[in-house]
Amino acid sequence: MVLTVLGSLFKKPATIKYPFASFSMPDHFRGQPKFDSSKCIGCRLCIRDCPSQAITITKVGDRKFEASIDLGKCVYCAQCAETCPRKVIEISTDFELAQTDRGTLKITFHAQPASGACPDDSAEPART
Amino acid sequence: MSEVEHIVQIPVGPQHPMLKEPESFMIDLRGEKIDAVRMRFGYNHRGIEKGCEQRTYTQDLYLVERVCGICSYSHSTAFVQAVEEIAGLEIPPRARYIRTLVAELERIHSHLLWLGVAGHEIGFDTLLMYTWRDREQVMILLAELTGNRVNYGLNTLGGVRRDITAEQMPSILKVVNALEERTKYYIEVAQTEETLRQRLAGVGKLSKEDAARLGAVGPTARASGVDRDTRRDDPYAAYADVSFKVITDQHCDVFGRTLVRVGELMESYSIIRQLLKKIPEGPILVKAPRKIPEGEAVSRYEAPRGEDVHYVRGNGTDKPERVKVRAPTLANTQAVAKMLEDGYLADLPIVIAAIDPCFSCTDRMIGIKNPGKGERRTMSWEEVSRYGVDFYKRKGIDPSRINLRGGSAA
Amino acid sequence: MTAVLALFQMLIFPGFVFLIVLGLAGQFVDRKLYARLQNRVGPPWFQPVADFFKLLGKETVVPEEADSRMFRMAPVFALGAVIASSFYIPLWSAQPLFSFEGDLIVVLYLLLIPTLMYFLGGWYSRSVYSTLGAVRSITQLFAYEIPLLIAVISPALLANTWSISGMVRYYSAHPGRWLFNIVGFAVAIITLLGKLERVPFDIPEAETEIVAGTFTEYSGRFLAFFRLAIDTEAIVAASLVVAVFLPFGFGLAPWLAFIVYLAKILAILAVLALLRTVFARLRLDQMIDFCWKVVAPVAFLQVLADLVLKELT
Amino acid sequence: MSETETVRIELETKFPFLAGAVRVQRERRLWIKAAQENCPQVFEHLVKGLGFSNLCTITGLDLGAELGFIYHLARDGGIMANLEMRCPKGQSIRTVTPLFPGASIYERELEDLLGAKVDGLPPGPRYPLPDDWPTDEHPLLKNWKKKEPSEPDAGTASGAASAPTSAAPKGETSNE
Repeated sequence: MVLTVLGSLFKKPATIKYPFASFSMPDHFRGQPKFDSSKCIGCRLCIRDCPSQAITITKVGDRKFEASIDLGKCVYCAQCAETCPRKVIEISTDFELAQTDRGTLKITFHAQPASGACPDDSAEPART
Repeated sequence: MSEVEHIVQIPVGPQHPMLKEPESFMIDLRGEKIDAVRMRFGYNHRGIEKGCEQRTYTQDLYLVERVCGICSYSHSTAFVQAVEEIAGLEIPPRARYIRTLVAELERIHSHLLWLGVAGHEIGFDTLLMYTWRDREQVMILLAELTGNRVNYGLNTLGGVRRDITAEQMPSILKVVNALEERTKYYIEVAQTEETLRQRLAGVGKLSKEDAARLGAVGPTARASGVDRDTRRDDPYAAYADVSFKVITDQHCDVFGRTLVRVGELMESYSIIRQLLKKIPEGPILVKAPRKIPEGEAVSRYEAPRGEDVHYVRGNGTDKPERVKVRAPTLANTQAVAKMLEDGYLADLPIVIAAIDPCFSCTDRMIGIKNPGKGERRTMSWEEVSRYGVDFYKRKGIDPSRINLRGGSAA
Repeated sequence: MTAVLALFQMLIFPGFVFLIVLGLAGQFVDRKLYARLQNRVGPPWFQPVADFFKLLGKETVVPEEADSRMFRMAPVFALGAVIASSFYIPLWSAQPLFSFEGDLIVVLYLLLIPTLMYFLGGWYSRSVYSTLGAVRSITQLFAYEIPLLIAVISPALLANTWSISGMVRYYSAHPGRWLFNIVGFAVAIITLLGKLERVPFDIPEAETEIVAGTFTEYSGRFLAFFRLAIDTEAIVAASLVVAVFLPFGFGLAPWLAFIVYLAKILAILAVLALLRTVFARLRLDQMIDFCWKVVAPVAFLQVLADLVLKELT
Repeated sequence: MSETETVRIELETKFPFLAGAVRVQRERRLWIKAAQENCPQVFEHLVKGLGFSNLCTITGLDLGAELGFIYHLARDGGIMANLEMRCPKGQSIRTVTPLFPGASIYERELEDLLGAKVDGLPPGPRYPLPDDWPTDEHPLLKNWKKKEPSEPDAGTASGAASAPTSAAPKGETSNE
């Protein structure tokens, strides 16, 4: 034991200075869900299957839907992404989602104007 | 001297550095010796069984998984097995293999975690740091395979949600090989380190008869010589296809429990190698109906901590009629009182830790919050919060801007 | 003028302020080394200072049940006793601030006061954890104090003086003779672990059993001073061990002697950190058994050896 | 013949009243239905005569006018016998703690969550509900409704946390 312990003096530490050193999750990590309103057909299957009632879908116009996902409630199970028949919801690997305000955890993905032709939500989702 | 018995009563829990989860042990001490222990459980009740009745089977999968953080896969698999039995679903062989693989990976991470916690409880933090460092490999592997470090969300009715790709297999083997080396080292440490042995050997004795009588399960029972392992006795998933030894030990103490756990680690590595060699090609999922027919089933599962029993009763709708969860720790708590008899206060942490308690598994039922029952005054959550805010305001900091409640934001 | 100089020496250098700086630095060395031995990154260099000031800024709670006066006085007395004992220990020059024939005993007794203060502070906190921690620390005291006393006295027997500076002069005059006391040195290091309440002898503050033992009820600046007392005690006790068992390098030029002194202290701290890395916490009964059945007899052997040597030389 | 079948036949020959009441669901799973008055002797025979020496748990069911109790017994070799019995609400059942001292916690759970009455249970603290929980509230009963929480934001956590009273950092604990 003594030798191993002394040996680790010369090893690189296993820990990192986390918020200062960057850390990322593996590719298949289930992080924050992202919603692409241009594809949504409003079937609301995701709402039915969500175990924590984190999703709300509201109709904002003809065949236009926007979703708001409460990250404080979300359990990151990715069931919504699986249930969705149009693959509207995608799971990203983002995991640093902490906020000091509960309200900002609720993210609304606004519908893009039809002419916008901006399929992915490159615009920063609004935090309501 | 007077006849007065000098008994000191010390509360260990509901909040105590020894416990990672809230439970209460009231200890009567005579000097350093334990005179009596009164246990009170239930601080972690969250209404999961009731919640299950109010949700669909799909939603329940994720709720049941959250019965416990460490053996999450055990609960989810035990539940899904029971539901599949009611629905008469035969899951594809590849899915069975993947379930077994993840179950064994979970056992590895859980046992390594335990080894570290045991080290910490006896003030041997170096062991904690080393085992948890090694455990990190398996956590990252699990995140890669399933999508998360705990609460894997891998199971679904009729199979698993993610396949294991051919590229992932070598990385699994790499982790298994690396961890096998480390485990051999820990076995050596457990057997040669003098202070470690002194603190573990002869502590928390539980005879074979007591273990059987009090219904101990898992490594706790096996370390007392009770040869009981659901993986072998009542094989589920792909356990019938692999060969492994059921590790038992005759020490009947914490030292024996340590040996059983590190022994099981070695068995897990061998099981994983066999699984990777034998894993069949094919689909990973069969279509499951949303509505599960009437019927009932019991599913047994050997979680890292012991046997996990789930009872599910379906009523023909998409919501279960009744879900009952018996977590291994609940069965083992009865043995703890026996183990603590005549022990030292100093041994209390390690004895309790030795059953690898998981109290959130144990108390899954109803969550209500105790209105802060101070003896002199009662403070509601609002009052406490207001008191805290005022306190910091007096110091010139205004935390009231921090919105803890949601709703309207700044 | 001499009074001013003495005051400066007592309060600034090499007294109060210097020892506190050294104590905090020692805490950093200990923590960093402990972390690196465990393959961790460890704290940055200013962490002990930051912790100290953070504690100073925190609310200080005195339990209603506690004896307020004793509760407040304990940490101050502990710190005071530690600093006072340092005045009699030759740090890098053979001549300490004060010395007289018999100061060795005084230093040993002064170093006992912090432990006594842990006991009193814990006892008067009136919480079960504190009381238990207090009783444990006093029980443990009886186990390690005697071997430590014997181990420290044996070089004094050989040197035929009861003053630490006298011992330093004796061993400087007879270089190499300190090697005879190497067994006593080992005993002193082991008992030091008990005195500083570190793993494997951190029984009085065993976190997983009795929360923080004596210090459970302490908070804010009282806790800060208690922690400071422990840190400086580590330095002073290490200085004592260095002066008694490693008495070389005192005759060098002051700056060189100072560096040698720092190196020796660092070495002792490193050994203490290493020991706490590789051991598990013992149980109280095991600790007492070990101290009386193994450490104390070895210490007696050292005394016998020194007596025999004294006859021979 | 499989071991499970053997147990079934043995039970049916020993207890004529069990004829047709023993069901083999699959290999190693037995379901036995017994009337309340017959239950203790069947239970004892299973434990002492047939070696089902491990009581996994006791499941309580709310079946409307009756409460159902399932004793999950296991023995070496992996066979699990599930002994089901029913008892009208309000009547009491007998404890199994003489045979399984560890079963007290399962029976206390039945008392707290389903309002079952268990005779002969050794005294001890209640489990799992808090000490100040009203003794006539049994959350697992089907007609039990959670009381409206006094805090506005707790209502969103439908069901799972079914918290009737509130205080403490609640809602936020969201265990759904």
